[in-house]
Amino acid sequence: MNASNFVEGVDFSLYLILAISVFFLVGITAVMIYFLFRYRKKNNPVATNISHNNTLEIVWTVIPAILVLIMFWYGWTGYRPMLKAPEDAMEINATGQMWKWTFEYPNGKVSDTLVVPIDEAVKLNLFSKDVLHSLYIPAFRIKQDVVPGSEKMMWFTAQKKGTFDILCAEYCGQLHSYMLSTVKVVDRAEYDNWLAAESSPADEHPGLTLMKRNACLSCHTQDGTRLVGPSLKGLMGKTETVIVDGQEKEITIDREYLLNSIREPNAEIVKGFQPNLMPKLPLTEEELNQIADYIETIK
Amino acid sequence: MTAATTVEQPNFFQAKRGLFSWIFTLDHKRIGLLYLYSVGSFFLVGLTLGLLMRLELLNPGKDIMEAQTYNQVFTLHGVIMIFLFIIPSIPAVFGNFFLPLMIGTDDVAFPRLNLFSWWLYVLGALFALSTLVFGDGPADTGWTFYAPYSVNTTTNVSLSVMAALVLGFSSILTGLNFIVTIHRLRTPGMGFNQMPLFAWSLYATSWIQLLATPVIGITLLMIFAERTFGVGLFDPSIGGDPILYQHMFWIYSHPAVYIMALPAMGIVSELIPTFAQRTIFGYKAIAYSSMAIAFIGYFVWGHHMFTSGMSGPAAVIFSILTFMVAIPTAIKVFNWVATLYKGSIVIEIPLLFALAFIFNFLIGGLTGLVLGALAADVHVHDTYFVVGHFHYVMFGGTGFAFMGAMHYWFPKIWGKMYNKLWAGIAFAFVFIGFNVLYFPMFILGIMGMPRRYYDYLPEFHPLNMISTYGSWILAAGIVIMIVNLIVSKRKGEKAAANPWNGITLEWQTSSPPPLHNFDKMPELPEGGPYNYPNAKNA
Amino acid sequence: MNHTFTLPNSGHNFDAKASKLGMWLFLYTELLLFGGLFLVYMVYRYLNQEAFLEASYELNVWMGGINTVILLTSSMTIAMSITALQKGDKKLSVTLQWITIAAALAFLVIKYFEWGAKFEHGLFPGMEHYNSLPVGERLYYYLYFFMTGLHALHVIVGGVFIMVVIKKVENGSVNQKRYSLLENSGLYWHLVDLIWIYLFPLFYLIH
Amino acid sequence: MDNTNHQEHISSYAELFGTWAALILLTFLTVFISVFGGDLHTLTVAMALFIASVKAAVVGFYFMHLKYDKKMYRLMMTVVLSLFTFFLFMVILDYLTR
Ligand code: HEA
Ligand code: HEA
Ligand code: HEC
Ligand code: CUA
Ligand SMILES: [Cu+2]
Repeated sequence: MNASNFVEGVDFSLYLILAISVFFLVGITAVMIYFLFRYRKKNNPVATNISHNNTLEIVWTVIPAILVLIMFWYGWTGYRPMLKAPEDAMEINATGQMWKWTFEYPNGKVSDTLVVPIDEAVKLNLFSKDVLHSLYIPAFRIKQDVVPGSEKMMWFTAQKKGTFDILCAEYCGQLHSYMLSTVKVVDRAEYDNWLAAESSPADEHPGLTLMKRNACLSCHTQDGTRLVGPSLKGLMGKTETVIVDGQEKEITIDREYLLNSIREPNAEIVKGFQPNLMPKLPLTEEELNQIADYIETIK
Repeated sequence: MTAATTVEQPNFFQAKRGLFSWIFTLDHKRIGLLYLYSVGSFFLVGLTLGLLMRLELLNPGKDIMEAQTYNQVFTLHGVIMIFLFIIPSIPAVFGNFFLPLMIGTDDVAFPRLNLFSWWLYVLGALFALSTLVFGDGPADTGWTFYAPYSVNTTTNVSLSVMAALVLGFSSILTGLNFIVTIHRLRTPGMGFNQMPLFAWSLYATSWIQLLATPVIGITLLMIFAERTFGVGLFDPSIGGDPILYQHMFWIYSHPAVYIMALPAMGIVSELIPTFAQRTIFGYKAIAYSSMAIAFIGYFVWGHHMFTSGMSGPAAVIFSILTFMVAIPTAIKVFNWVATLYKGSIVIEIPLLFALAFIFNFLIGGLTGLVLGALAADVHVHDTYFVVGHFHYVMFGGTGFAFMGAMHYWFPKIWGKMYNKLWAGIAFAFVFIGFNVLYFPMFILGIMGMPRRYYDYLPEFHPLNMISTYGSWILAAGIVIMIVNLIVSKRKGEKAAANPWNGITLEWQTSSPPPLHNFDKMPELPEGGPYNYPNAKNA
Repeated sequence: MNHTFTLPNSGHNFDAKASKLGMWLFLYTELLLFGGLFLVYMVYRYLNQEAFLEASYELNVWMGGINTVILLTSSMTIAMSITALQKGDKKLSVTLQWITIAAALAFLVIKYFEWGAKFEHGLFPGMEHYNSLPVGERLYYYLYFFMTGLHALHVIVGGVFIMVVIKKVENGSVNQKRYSLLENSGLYWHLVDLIWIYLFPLFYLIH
Repeated sequence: MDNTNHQEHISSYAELFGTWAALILLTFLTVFISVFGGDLHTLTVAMALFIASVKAAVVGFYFMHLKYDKKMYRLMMTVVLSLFTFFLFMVILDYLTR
């Protein structure tokens, strides 16, 4: 069984064209090499001027023309079904933002990985929070750019159980190659269980949940390693240099500073890091405080 | 100087001396060489960056540079290769040097404008280089500068797009100059259908340069404005549409790939009849197919956007038209091969490059067909399959034609012959290294490895290793070739005026040519531009 | 140098037909340069029809109309100055060229007042009022400033070009027998006019 | 080559003036239609563009001499304009059918 309903159409057009290509490549190369030796100066001291041959010209115009029309046709028939999702497809919102995918299910459940039931049409509504991304599932042979400011969609029916890679295929900045996730194909019962399960375990700090949901952790680590953003380890009470309106300033990190740097990321830039990178997120005061509470606990 | 040379005209090297006699020269041959040196230097820089990228990709994870550096390196690599190397390469170097010679005149129509184009090229190059030293360094957007990332990033995108803009104008002016030259300055008796095929290919190319380049000019200006004013036309927050940027970008950049390919095809159309010592097969088919490629090439840009959410009808039209471009290209290939038939073939290095061009370009072109098919493109778009495709057509095609032309016209330009043994060794290394380097990329692409990836999943490791090894073989070949050419230029044997028994007009003058190209009226061959008198007539 | 032989088809000869062809080719690139902007305009107008209509009320049809008349007139005077030179009337030719330049200035002055008014209303991209407008209207104003700005730049270039030609006509290097440069400046000037012919209805006459 | 301009056709002052008059007339017409033409919606856009194109053709043929120049110039202009029209057509097609 193929991994998705599109594998057949895509692979057929791909391998059909490759086969025709190999035929022409081998054929032409062989003829070329044969002529090269057969008509070497040694074997054929006097050349013949043959200026043209209209029959041949027509033959090698018409045959490729027919072949490319065939190629076009299978390309199109493999592609056409991708354009429109079936009416009854279940819908999931997929959001791309710098270096993280987020999937939101109709019941409100939010997840970093995509979990879908087997043999059911799934439609992903695609949104971007910042720049272009492209959601690519090689095993399913599908790819769709995610464009800020407009809603795109893609759909598929998974036909094989298992876990497959999700990659970002449109260049989106520094950590483009780390914008990975997975899609897990399970049967309906398992899917229902998973969907019903509480999204954040009770023992997880609500601040951490919020941070996961807002992709903070794709730029900030909790263990001191540096990504594009400074690590959040031991932030409270640390002294560091920030740049405000082009001026360097020594500060000691306190709660007020923490809240401000999430509210207005560009107001004070930590020295050595890029401005304009960290998104300004629509968080409520309560959520902000929960996040700050959690950051204070990262020692 | 011996007594014999005093009756001869001084050649164009001897006519004047000193730095200023070069950088302010109005002589098309010197301007061609100025381009050769500047384009060649950037080619080396671009190649070195390519080599560094391959080193980084040798193993997963970090090898020699950070992710951000890698992004800047592939952008710079792309920008240099496209705007500073391949677009000016054949037209500006060999077109400038040989177009007037081949149509039997002493210069291009507007010599001053020609010099100005070169200066614009230098200015553009300086802009591109200055991104290295200012602010956050070179752009990290990819050579496509897609909005909105190119508007948000803090790296030097503004300078880079200005560089591309200035280089674009340089390219426009070269094209303009060539069109007028071809219309007005052909030697008496040479109609369009007696022109060498290289001139035809330049004519087709020039029209693309002229009509497509302004579109990218204005597009990049919009990006520049958007970065400068902080708001702009592609910004989704004011209702702008990033997809529109892509349309505008590719309206230029697809035709641009034929700016790269057509002159290379022109070179091949010269090399094959010369070394087969017989007339080209299907002169008119080859000449007019250049125009057809140039024309249809304007209408296919959408094939770069099949996954951007383009509408079904638009995708269908773009896909069909994309396939249509393949037909005139196929016609050319078949006519080249037919030209070998019943020739009297002398196997020399330039011919090997021409045949390698056909082989590589076939692979590149045929994989282009895969990309043009809608369903297949959805899977391999923005993967290493595309990277493989365009290196095969650009490096394997145009790059090889460039190197072939370099060897073919080497004796004409410098009056010396290159060392044939070393040239052969270099060719072998380059050809093998090239294929080892790029062939694995097709497989990687089909497996699903996206391009512009600093790091990759473990299953892609073995093929990436092979690819990197290939880049070392290729590098060795390039180094041997460059050393051989430089040494031969200094110490090579003196070459005859017409070492290949060529028939086009540039072979009728001395090597190197005199300042005014011809000391007597050049004579057109009887019965067609490639009608070799020694060959039987069929 | 003992150089005796010259080709009849030399690139260093004066060739009136070559310079005219060259000028036309240049005009094509200019057309496509603006063409790119017209393309953007088309798409955004299609996506924001109401907003473009709304925003266009801010423009003054009369000012635009007067400017159209001015440009058309200047196009006529530059064309007439070629006729004058062809007939050998150097003085008339120069006078007509000065009139063209005067028209260019008048056009720019009116443009200046128009732009000035928009500035005062805070409609320039990035200004506070601009930022508070609905999205489509912002696109409209952005395009308005971009396109008329680029056009105004061409008016200036064209004016300078004609000024150079005046000098050359006066010192005789452009004359009844060799007037390519004047002809080319005329072609350029007509192009400036051509573009305005489209800008005017697209920005001022939306209804 | 061609060391002087020998032009076969010199436009007369009267012809140029007549051209100007026609252009001015068309300008008034287009303003009139848009300001007083009432609610014609897309029709006004089409009218305005049609009139603009007529004006452009008049400028091209008479002021820019296309009418009297070699056929080549008209041919080139046609190619350039059709190319540009195709650009517009394909882009708007993508948006119209999305
Ligand atoms: C020299 C440059 C050059 C040339 C000549 C071509 C030639 C072609 N290209 Fe390529 N292309 C690029 C440079 C070039 N390309 C670049 C740089 C990119 C990537 C840009 C980026 O994203 O960064 C790209 C990307 C690209 C894409 C987008 C891929 C993607 O991003 O998803 C597509 C899709 O259709 C494509 C198609 C083609 C086709 C059909 C041809 C055709 O013209 C090829 C025609 C040739 C042949 C077909 C071979 C000869 C024919 C025969 C021997 C006869 C037998 C043939 C038949 C049966 C028909 N190219
Ligand atoms: C003509 C065009 C051209 C050429 C010739 C090349 C040549 C090479 N390119 Fe190319 N490449 C592009 C055009 C080109 N490239 C473009 C347009 C892109 C897209 C960029 C983007 O995505 O925006 C790209 C992207 C690209 C990628 C994909 C990056 C990514 O998506 O992550 C890779 C990866 O391997 C690569 C590798 C190489 C290599 C190894 C070479 C090799 O050929 C290099 C081999 C090296 C040598 C032959 C060096 C020998 C010389 C020396 C050692 C010099 C000695 C020094 C002195 C004498 C001073 N290139
Ligand atoms: C796209 C990358 C990115 C994302 C996503 C991101 N940040 Fe940041 N963040 C940065 C960068 C870069 C900096 C340093 C520059 C600056 O100060 O703005 C930073 C700085 C900070 C600081 C100040 C750290 C210090 O050392 O002073 C805090 C606190 C912070 N971010 C919290 C968050 C929170 C909470 C979230 C999620 C809601 C988040 N970030 C999401 C990139 C990001
Ligand atoms: Cu997201 Cu690449
Ligand atoms: Cu293309």
